Amino acid sequence: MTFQFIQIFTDMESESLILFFIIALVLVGGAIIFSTLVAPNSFNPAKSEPYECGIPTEGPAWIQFNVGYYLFAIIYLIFDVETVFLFPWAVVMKTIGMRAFIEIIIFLLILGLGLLYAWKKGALKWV
Amino acid sequence: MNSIAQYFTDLFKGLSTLWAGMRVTGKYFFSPGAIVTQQYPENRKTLKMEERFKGEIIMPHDENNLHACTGCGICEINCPNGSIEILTDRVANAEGKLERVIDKHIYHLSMCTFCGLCVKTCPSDALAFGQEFEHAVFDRSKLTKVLNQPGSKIRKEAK
Amino acid sequence: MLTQEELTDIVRSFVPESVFPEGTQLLEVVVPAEKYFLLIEKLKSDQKLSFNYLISQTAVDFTSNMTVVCHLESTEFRYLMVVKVILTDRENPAIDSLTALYPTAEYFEREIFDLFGIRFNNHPNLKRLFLEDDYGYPLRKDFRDEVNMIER
Amino acid sequence: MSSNIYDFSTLTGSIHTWLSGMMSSGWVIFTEMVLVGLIFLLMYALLGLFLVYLERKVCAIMQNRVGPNRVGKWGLLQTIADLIKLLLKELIPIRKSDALLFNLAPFIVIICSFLAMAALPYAKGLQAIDFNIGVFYIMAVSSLSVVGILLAGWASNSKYSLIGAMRSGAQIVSYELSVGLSLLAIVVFSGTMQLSGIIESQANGWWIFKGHIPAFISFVIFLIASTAEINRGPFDLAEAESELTAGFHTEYSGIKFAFFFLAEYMNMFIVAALGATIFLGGWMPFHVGNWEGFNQIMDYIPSVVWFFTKTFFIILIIMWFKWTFPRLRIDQLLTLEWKYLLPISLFNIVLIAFIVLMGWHF
Amino acid sequence: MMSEEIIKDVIVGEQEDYLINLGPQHPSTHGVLRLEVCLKGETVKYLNPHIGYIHRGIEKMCEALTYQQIIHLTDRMDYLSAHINNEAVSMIVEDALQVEVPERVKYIRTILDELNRIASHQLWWCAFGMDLGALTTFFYGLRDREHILDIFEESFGSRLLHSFVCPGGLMHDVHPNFQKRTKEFIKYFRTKLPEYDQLLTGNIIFQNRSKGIGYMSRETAIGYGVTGPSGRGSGFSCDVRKIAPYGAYDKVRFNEILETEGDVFARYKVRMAEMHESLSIIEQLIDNIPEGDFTAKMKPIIKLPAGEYFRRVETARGELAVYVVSDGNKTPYRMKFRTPNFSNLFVMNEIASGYKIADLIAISGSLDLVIPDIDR
Repeated sequence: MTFQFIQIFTDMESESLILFFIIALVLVGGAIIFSTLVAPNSFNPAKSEPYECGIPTEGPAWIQFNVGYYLFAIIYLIFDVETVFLFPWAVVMKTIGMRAFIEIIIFLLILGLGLLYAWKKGALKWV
Repeated sequence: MNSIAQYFTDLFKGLSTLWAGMRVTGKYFFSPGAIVTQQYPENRKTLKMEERFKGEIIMPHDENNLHACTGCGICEINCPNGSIEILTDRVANAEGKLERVIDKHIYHLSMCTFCGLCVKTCPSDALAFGQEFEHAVFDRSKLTKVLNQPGSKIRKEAK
Repeated sequence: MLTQEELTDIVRSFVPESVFPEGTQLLEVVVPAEKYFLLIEKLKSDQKLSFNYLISQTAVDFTSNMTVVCHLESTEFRYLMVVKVILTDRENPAIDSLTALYPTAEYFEREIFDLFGIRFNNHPNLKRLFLEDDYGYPLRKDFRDEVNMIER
Repeated sequence: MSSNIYDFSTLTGSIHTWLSGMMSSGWVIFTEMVLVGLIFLLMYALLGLFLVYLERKVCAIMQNRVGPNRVGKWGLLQTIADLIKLLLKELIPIRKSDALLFNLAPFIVIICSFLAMAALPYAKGLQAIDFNIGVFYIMAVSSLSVVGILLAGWASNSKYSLIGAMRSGAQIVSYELSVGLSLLAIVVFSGTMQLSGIIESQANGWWIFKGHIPAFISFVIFLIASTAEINRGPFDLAEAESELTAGFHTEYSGIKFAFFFLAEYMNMFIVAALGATIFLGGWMPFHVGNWEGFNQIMDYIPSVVWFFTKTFFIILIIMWFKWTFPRLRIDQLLTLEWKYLLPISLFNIVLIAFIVLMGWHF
Repeated sequence: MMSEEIIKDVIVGEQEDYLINLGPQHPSTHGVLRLEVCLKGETVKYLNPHIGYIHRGIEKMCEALTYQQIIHLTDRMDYLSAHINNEAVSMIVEDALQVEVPERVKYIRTILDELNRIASHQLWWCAFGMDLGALTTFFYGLRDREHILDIFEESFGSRLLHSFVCPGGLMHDVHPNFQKRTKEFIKYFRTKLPEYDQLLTGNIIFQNRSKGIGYMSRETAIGYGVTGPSGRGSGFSCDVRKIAPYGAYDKVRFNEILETEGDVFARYKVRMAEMHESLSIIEQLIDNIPEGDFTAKMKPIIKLPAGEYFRRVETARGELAVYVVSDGNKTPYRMKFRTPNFSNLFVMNEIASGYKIADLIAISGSLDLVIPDIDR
């Protein structure tokens, strides 16, 4: 059963994404071009300074930033890949039944142990 | 085991406190009668300022265009910001004696902080607070006002 | 509770040169500049007094001299005391800093430096607090600002 | 399916045949593309403007205020006036900013939300693209918008922006897991990732009712996690007004800022629509088991009304969150995800798999 | 939920400092205060307050004004406790001239002090909620504050800066409706205070944001001279109303609120409890206002006898001490205001370093700073 808005796209759906890509480009690009045409434009060196509460900035903004985010990114990477594996399983869970259930329990157990390990190791703590 | 129980009690306690907050905002969402906003320019007709409201300083004049200011200058001395200037004249009165009358009682609204010292110290109660509060103007010089009306005279009290 | 007399006696035992002016609202003691830090240190550390709270520290320009005034309180016994130091050198007044005893003194002293120009020895960060570096010392009586001051 | 009175596919089908009769097939494709493009453009803009207006009104009433009421009746034109103002504002170039990335960022956030919109089923027969991996697709494209935010923060060469961007990176990346797992719960129930299939499977009751408590838990987790993923309060750390002034879009001005603003609201619409589709049956009317009469009456309400009612219900809940709660701190935000939402949703999946295995759901 | 120990790692390493300015144009600094913050990641390494953006030289201006005129300047220091500031200067003049003000004046002044304190704490509450991102608190706080301001407007004609107290008494008598409206307000506000607790105090996110954050020990509080609710949150008993009662505070029963945790939440709790306490003080006084004059007999030109005078009052933010040196003229020779916020601000570096940048906002909010009071 299909509910395609455009009948022609029934068998080439991913190509029609280009259309939406183009619409978005046109929307943003058009608005920005329109805005540059109609909006006032005046130069003032103070205006183009990066905002820092009215004080000239000290030092560069682009420095090596201490990221507590880094560890999370790695853990995320692991878990996200695992989640991707879960999706195909989820679709066929109903049809396969018991075997899929046992397999996923083992899978999630390992995943959970991994999370527990990371938790106990203090990787989930913000540094 | 204990820590797991703790984990879940924390979770549910936390959720219940969140729900308590949402109940407050939710209650107001469904009671639009609680809205307190006043529609300012529309309610100008009904907007009544308090009787003592310090909007600006005025010099009350009666129906004969008479005021009570003797031009003594006490308000000028007492003003902490120098927002009052009095220009006086000497005019001969009926008996031929020179008498001091005010020429202009100049009031700089832009400098006034509404401390009320001029009104309080005025010996002849010539000054008062007015309720007008819409003072926005485009030109700062318009905030300098002359309080005595043109052609006004001092009220002679029956002594 | 110690009486006024007992307090003066204790202070005198710390710094014999201290002077107690008559007829003041609070107990007042005037000490020489070189004994100032010593006295306050003792006032703070003495078990019977423990003046551990510096309410305010300021200065007054008496044209002939500069006086630094400290209001101290003991949070335990609720004694109040005023310690004064008279600095006769108006050109280059200097005095010890209390920052080591009271952290809050760091900023009171910066304010005094800013507005009176009194220097504090051993101050960790003696910079102007409110005003620009080339501004005068506005709370001195001889300060003149032709542009912004209106004489009345 | 008892009734087809509001099936949009008959309408689109007749347009297609009408156009085919008039011109060659190449021109038909072109005309249809232009039509669809215009409709989506219009819908995007109108929805965005309306959502901004709605947010203002909702928060105003919650705060005992009137909200916008000057421009137009009840302030309805307020957001349009704002749009015009933003269009006429100067676009300020920031010194030393990375000009290419700086200008690219608004494109990315808008494109992401547009691509996600393409796959949403708005009503019966009203869906531009019906992927067979629809859930997965929407998750994928909507999480791409973090790239736009990171670029915006990095390219601005402003310290506030950089911190905001870094925060949003950690945040969106983390909460994506929970969103995925909570959606997975319903995929397990319905056995398909195609959005139309999921809606079809709710013809006799929505999953939030059919799926017992685990489905409800999934729904709650979905609400929390998707609120976090679209950077809205109480998870608006990326723009944390009181800490980072405006976070990643501090340096953007005029229409470029407007696009970030618009994308934020459209992302809210997208997650709300996704939540409505997955948990609340999308455009499917409210049906109760085999009460034929009741179901018939419900069918008379157009499917598009059902869809938007449910979507705006979820949007209201998300707004309610924002206008009630204080903001979380970054470490608390990640603690919430990794120590509460993720373990619970992992456990929830097992529970749901067990229920499905036993056939306990309706 | 989410309870986690504070990570207090101030690592002074070789890395480049990430200097960031909060203020003077920043949504959370409540005025033109500039905090120069050094960050390591999201953690504050140290911070450096810069002030003076609205320094008006009030102390210098006082040297040219008479004592009646000074009153209106004190309004503009801590504008949220304007009335209490006025009272400090009035009392120092009354002390010096040894004028006994009528009982009625004392009662009314005390009631107004407490109303002003409630209004100030309400504004603090809503601004504090907003600092933490709960935007709705702002409007609820302001909605209830409006009731107090209406009472003020009816009696004094102005809402915020009401130079109502003058040396010797009051400018004029309070409005006849004053008692009635104040009692109405107490009744109204008693119903609204539980809402504050539901919305913010009990909220788990709020508690996690504030508990254990910005710890200030009692010694730190005394050393830095942190007074008022901020100091009392650390167990520093510094309520001038108790230590040296003025006005009618010796006639009412009230508790000095002390908390010992010393964190943001303790300071929050002190202020919330003080609102309750202020309501009860007003309740004890409002029905017992004695009849009488609203001012003592004062000469039109006030000249303080030569000497030095010192007076402390408890404003909504802490201890305001006024120190006057008079040379016998009608203007003071030197006037010093020891303002509470001045000392409260500079403890920031001590208590905020080591916490996150989001905590810094919470800490500065919990100190309840009013910047004009610092700059003077």
